Amino acid sequence: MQENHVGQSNEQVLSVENLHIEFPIYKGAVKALNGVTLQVGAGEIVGLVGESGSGKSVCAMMSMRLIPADSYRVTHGTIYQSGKDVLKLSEKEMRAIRGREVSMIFQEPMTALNPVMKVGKQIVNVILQHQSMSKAKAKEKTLDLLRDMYIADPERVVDSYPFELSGGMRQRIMIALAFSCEPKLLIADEPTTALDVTVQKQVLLLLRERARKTGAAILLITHDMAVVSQFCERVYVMYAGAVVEDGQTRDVMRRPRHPYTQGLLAGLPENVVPGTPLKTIGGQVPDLAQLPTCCSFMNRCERKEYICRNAPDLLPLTSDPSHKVACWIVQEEDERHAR
Amino acid sequence: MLASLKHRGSYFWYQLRRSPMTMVGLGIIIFMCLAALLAPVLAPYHPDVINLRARLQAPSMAHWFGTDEVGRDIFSRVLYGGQQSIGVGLFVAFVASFIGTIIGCFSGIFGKWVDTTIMRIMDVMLSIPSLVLTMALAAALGPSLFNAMLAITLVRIPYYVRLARGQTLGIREMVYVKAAETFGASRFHIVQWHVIRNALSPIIVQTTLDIGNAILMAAALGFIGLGAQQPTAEWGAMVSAGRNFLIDQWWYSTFPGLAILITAIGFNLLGDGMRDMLDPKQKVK
Amino acid sequence: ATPKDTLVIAKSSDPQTLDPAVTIDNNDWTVTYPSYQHLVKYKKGSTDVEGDLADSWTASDDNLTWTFKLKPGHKFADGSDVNADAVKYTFDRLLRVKQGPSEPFPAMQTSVKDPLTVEFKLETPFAPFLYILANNGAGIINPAAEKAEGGADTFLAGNTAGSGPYQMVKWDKGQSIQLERNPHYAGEKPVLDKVLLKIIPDASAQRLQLQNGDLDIVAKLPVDQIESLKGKPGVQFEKVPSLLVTYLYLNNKTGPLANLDARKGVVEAIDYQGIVEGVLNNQGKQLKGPIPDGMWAYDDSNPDFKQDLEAAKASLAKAKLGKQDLTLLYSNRDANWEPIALTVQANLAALGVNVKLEKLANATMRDRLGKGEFDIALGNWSPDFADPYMFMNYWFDSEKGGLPGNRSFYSNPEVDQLIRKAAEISDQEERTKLYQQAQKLVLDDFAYAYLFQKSEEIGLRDNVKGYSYNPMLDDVYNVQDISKE
Amino acid sequence: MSVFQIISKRLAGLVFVVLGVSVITFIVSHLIPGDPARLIAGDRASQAMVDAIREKLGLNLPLYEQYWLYLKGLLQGDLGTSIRTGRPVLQDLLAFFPATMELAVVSLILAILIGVPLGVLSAVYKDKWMDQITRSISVMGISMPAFWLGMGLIIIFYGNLSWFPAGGRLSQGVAVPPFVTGFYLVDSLLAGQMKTFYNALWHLVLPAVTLSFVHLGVVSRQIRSSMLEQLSEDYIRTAKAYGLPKWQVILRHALPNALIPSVTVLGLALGDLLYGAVLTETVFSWPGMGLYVVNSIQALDFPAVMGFAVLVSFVYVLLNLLVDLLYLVIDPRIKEVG
Amino acid sequence: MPDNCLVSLSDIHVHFPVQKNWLGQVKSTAHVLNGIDLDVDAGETLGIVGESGCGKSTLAQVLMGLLQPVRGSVSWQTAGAKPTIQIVFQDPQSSLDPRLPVWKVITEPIHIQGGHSRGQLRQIAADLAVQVGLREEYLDRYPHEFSGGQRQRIAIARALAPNPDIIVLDEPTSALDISVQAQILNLLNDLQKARNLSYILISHNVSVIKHMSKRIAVMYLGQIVELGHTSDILQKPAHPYTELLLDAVPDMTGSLAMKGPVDLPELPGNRHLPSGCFFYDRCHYRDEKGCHLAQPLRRLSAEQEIRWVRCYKNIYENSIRAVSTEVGV
Ligand SMILES: Nc1ncnc2c1ncn2[C@@H]1O[C@H](COP(=O)(O)OP(=O)(O)OP(=O)(O)O)[C@@H](O)[C@H]1O
Ligand SMILES: Nc1ncnc2c1ncn2[C@@H]1O[C@H](COP(=O)(O)OP(=O)(O)OP(=O)(O)O)[C@@H](O)[C@H]1O
Ligand SMILES: [Mg+2]
Ligand SMILES: [Mg+2]
Repeated sequence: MQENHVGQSNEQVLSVENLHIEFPIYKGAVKALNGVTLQVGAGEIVGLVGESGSGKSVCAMMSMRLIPADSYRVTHGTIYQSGKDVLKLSEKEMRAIRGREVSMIFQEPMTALNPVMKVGKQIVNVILQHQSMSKAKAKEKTLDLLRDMYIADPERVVDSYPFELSGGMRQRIMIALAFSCEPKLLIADEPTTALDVTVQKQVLLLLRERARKTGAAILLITHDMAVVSQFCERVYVMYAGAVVEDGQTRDVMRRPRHPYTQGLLAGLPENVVPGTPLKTIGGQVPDLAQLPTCCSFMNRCERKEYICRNAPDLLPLTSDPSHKVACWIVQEEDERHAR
Repeated sequence: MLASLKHRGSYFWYQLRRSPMTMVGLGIIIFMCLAALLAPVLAPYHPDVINLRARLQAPSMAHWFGTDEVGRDIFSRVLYGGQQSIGVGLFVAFVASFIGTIIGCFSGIFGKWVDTTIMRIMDVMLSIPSLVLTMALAAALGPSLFNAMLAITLVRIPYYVRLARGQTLGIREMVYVKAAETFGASRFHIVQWHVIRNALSPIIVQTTLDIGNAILMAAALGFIGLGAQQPTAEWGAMVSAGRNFLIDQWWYSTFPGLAILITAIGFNLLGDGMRDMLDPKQKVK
Repeated sequence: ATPKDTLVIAKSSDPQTLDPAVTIDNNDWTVTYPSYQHLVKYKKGSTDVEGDLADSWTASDDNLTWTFKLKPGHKFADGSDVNADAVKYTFDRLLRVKQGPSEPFPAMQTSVKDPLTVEFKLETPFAPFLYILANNGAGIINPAAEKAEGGADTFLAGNTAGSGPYQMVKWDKGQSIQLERNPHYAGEKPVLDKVLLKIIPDASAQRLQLQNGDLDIVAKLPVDQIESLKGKPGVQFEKVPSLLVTYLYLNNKTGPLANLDARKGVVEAIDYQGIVEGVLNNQGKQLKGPIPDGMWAYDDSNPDFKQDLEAAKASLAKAKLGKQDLTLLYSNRDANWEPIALTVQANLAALGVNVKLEKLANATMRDRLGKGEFDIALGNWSPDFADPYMFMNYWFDSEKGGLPGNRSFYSNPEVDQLIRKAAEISDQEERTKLYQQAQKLVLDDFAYAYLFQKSEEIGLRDNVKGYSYNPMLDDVYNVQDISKE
Repeated sequence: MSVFQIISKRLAGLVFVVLGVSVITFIVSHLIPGDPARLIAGDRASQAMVDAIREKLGLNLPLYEQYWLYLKGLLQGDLGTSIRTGRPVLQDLLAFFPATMELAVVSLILAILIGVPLGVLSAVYKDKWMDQITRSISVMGISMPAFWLGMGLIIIFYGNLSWFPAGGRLSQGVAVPPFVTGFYLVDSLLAGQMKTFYNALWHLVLPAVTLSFVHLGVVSRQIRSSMLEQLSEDYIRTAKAYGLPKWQVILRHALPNALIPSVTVLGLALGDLLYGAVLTETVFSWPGMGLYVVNSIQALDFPAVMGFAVLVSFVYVLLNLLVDLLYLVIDPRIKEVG
Repeated sequence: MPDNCLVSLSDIHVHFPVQKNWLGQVKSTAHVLNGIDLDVDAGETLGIVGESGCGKSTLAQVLMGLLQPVRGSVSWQTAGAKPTIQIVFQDPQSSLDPRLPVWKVITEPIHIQGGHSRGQLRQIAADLAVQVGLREEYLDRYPHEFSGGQRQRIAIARALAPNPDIIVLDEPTSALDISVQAQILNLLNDLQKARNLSYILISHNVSVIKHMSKRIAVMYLGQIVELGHTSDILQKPAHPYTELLLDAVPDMTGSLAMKGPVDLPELPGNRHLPSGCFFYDRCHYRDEKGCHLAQPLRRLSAEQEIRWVRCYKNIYENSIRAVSTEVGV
């Protein structure tokens, strides 16, 4: 997949460093993120996978600081957007970044647009917010954006309300909106989960095309392994609020190293002979409100050992520094092999 | 099971503590109910004993809230009046919600002409000016607190029918009801097992809010003279009686009026708070 | 403050109808009485009558034929003459419409002798005939009303068509009624151009407006309001005698009080003095019997009623009431009724008799009264004409049982005979004797419990001059005599 | 649903509701013990006279016949003749209706103008002191006995301070504007009588404040809860994610959506205001229908009570129609839904 | 018709009125099912795939007897008692009444049939719980206290309660995580073996269908456009829609391929049915020879008696797909 590295430089558009976040609740707190570290370089397409509740959305929302300020606590860590410390910016500075430098697409195209405002107006509003141009110009630009989305009659579409459009169409509008101010990063939180596979394919193609054209990086959040393996260059696998594995997609999919990733892939029907039993991971996801200090996967892990009672860090493998794993056993094993 | 109940109890307290307004509401209700229930102990005078020679006395150590036009102690009457007023509120809200919920659930679950007929009747009842209907009913049945209560109850029923029917229609579309239908469940079973249980929280909230409402309505009826009969102490009737003395004997109307206001605030705050608590969207697992 | 040329008077509610042949409500008379003239009128502040439209009159010896001569020159508000035809029209219509106001009139024929002479032929002798001609219902109506749109019945319900000093010019429903001078009025020209009747249902609001000078006259303020208004600058009060009496109907016919001893016990148990002091704030005096002070045939020699709990206990014991509850009906018509009812209840409770209070809508209460479904009920009575007939014949004639007047359903042939005779003869002295004789009998039977006659205090701004109250005309103001400084 | 469909459906409902209302009020008002004929004739009237009046009013007919006669009149727009005043009920009601309506409408406007911002603030600052204060105000409003508040206001603002009049619609001596709508505020402006306009406004203040205070609570509570609902919707997150300023998000995105479900509540609130006016009118000597109806009930004036009920339910159904039509304007989604 | 056939649907049509005018006359209709013919055999798993809105759930409702078809019939093919059929819904959250304890949820179907005491019901619930891998102590808890996978186990236990012959699985795992999906699929397979159940598995996840079923039906706009053995169809789709669908399914190998310009697949509306082939508008192979005519479901070839297709063209011959044989791990 070397051909995909067009426009990539060393500049990091998003850099999350050892981020811990908790939501105070009744008797304690939900520790939603427990040391997430991830980077998205300029123009890169990165995937973030994990099971429901593993903290993917919180991570994405935090990157844009979209979670209501009084509902969470950052206990540790930093977030940088193109060099700016997101956690320290004022709300006004944050607003200048949102939509301008980083945009977001959500899962439900049905509800992500204001139901009683014409879609054209919604896009125009965003353009005028970030770019100084006349209203007529902004309208013109909106039509252009929709044309870029291969929408045949943009004049009709800008004058429609969201409910008059199909799901795929709405997701295209969201993509047009996301690219309206040529952001450096697009965070797409499960953009195709609600769509049919045929539509999903088109939407993903469109996303990739726009990103290539504008040089934007994409952070794609999904729990569909197949989508990640087709779409992303690099992938982060999350479990219980922490990244457990990170590497080139091909490496991770072909040769997952973390026991959790291994278990996950083994459970896919794609990967076994039809009709034979699927491999499963025993046990359950830990309760984020009562996280143990041990490795959070320890109670489900077949390879657990004494050392696992301490939480591991996400470290590059000696054999392949681009592949990082948060597992004592794997790290040790790899080091042994490398030596 | 017990542990789970205990857990829920403590969770309830946790939520209460987080919402000071609800705490205040609950506090008010407990205070007012206790005051009403303990009236025989707390009241310094018998509420009905008249003393024509001590009429319309201003508040003093002897009469904390002053006296009325036949020399009865207003403080004692406000205490005893709570039994009537709060009693009416509770009765109306509970009976109306009980009857209304049952009608509404069956209307919603049967649908078709049953529903149409019931809802049409409710439409009619709702579009008759409620105060007028209450007044006319109270006049027809004869003035007494009980009849006023019946009249207000009757007038409140359609609100619950509508609410319960709306809930039922929503629940009827839920997948678990679809599932029950595949098992061959009767409508009665569906109402009994699924609809009532799930429609209950909004109805309970509405009922709580309505207690305050009913107290106000009974007071309004008392104000026009259709509620409690003398010498029974009832807040609305007391405000009404004190109306002619408002300018110079401000205490006469003011204290029972305040009692109405505060009690209604209590139930409204509690109802609001319960609505927030029972709102599934706010639930933290 | 109110305009100089306008007298502003408070009223609690809109008039219902202005038709003299229909209205029986004093509240309506505020408008109609000054708008119409009558054959005779009350002397200022007195219950005696004098000629108004009538110059002179004679009655035949058998008291059956009455002839009236009219003063010339009186004109209706539209300029036409007031003549015998108009008088005949008025009384014919009154008897044809046959509503409340026609009730005291005996069957009679009216005929025009000449343009200024009318003759009434009565079928039975009726001693108070002259007095009922001063009633509101006997106001002389302009026959031109017949030609108004919708006919006289419709027109008169909402308009005036008389020859009185004022006429109604505007009625904003629920807000105010405006009277203006009748330009053709032949009597002495009234001082004030206009009279404005403001509808203010709330007594407190009335009082505040009087205090602030937004009203000139307010009547019927609750006693406690009066008490606190007194001494406020700019407000004065006129204390006036009244023939409005308040008493208790005791059901003589059915129920526990059909027993004479039980009635006696009730009468003896009541704290009369306490009621006058406590409820009325001394704005009234105790009654000594059915005929109030200020009405001829009043008997001052009767003793005052007094609470006597010992005697009451004995009487009740004799009556053997048992555990029966007594019901006491009252309505919201009079603010004093409730404290009175409470007092009676408390008085009887002290003797172990439980009284159940029922406060009813007025209409409902009347229904119950008519059917005799009560033990005790509160009542007010004010005479329509100044004759003891209004009290004695209405209250005690066994044929008037129920609503017509004998609300206690009292029946005593001896009394019937006395009072009927008194109604037929015209000699006042003779009649006084008969009535006082009857009065003794009914007092012994404890037919009613007589509480008090009220004295009114009318609130006036201190620049209002010439106001006088007529006990026969409650709610009616002598607007033609009033001036403002 | 097309405009035509909505209107035709509502009109069909209207007929049914008016019929139902007339039947119910007819039955109930005839259940009230007491004889209106006796009331007219007066206490001292003889039985013969009462019977005559009863016959004249048709009260001796069997009930169904009386109702049938009433219905026939109703179809011709005739609400019968008031027993108490002897005038056509419709004429009486129309004399009082505009005053009640003016009070109700002004109160509603006041309630909306204050209640909506309160509700919005309360939702935006949920659980902050701002929310506590606005919620306190709204709960106070909902819990306030209107008659009690009205009496208090009169004492303070008329009795003590003399800032506002004690009652009525106009001061004496102020010209009543020529009848166009029956709303003095509107009519005086149309006639260019500014003095009347200010006077009428001045008279409206206390009663309108009293009446709107109660509904202000209802409105702000409704707006608060639907705002909270909208603020948690995905499209709000979208708007925020694209850097739109906070108040633009709240006012241009959340508020219009929050108003949609509130329209029903607001429309019905006007109906409630009409009824609620009954008590307020008594306190403020407001020449509206309230007092008229209370008196009519006590005088067993069946035609007047029924006329009132029919008229108000008529208005109520029309309000529902208006709400439906309003939805067509403000909610683009309606046209699609079957 | 094979002997072990349990139920057969023939020519099922379902329409819903979606708009009525003020007289109550239907102005527009949703044609949801437009002629479904299908047999379900004992002990088999029949997979049904198709895009969103093509009528899969409606078909399930017809099978459950919740909907009466406007045309066509459902015939139960056993001699004796009518086979019992049960359903497991997609979303275990909303298909379980949140206010009922688990044991009541599980035994609701038998409670409705009646004749069991409370104690018996609890015993049955306990037995079923064990079978689906739930702990008995959990029986008094409420659904919201469970994870998604556990809830789906509860739903399956409930479906097993009346001892059914057929279970309709309407997207049983699409609301679940991958690791949980594997558990549920294994459970379903085990139960099928143990009880000789027939499954009708509705899903739009082709890999789940592939894993679970021997035979699949591909639905498009309320019709079955292709029917046959899973492996056959996946390897050699005979209908253009099937081909399109399979092309769009992402697999674990390779990158997202750009095939031609990005076009906008507008999903078909069911308000107005096309007069000819239902797939005409989206078909790459359409021509004017036969595509404007309604397409019957025909047997692909004489020798393959189980393979049916609703397309007169034979794209089957040259459509051999490279099915990934590569397995990860
Ligand atoms: N406001 C909040 N208060 C409390 N807990 C929260 C809040 N927001 C998120 N969480 C918790 O944080 C955890 C991570 O949630 P998140 O939405 O990031 O998961 P996700 O990986 O996006 O899952 P999904 O695939 O279902 O979208 C969950 O356990 C969730 O319950
Ligand atoms: N009661 C109904 N009234 C009108 N239309 C309906 C009704 N029920 C279903 N439909 C329509 O029928 C079509 C098929 O619905 P169905 O739920 O069977 O689709 P599905 O294939 O299960 O889709 P999904 O994959 O999204 O679950 C949809 O277009 C839906 O809008
Ligand atoms: Mg998420
Ligand atoms: Mg479905």
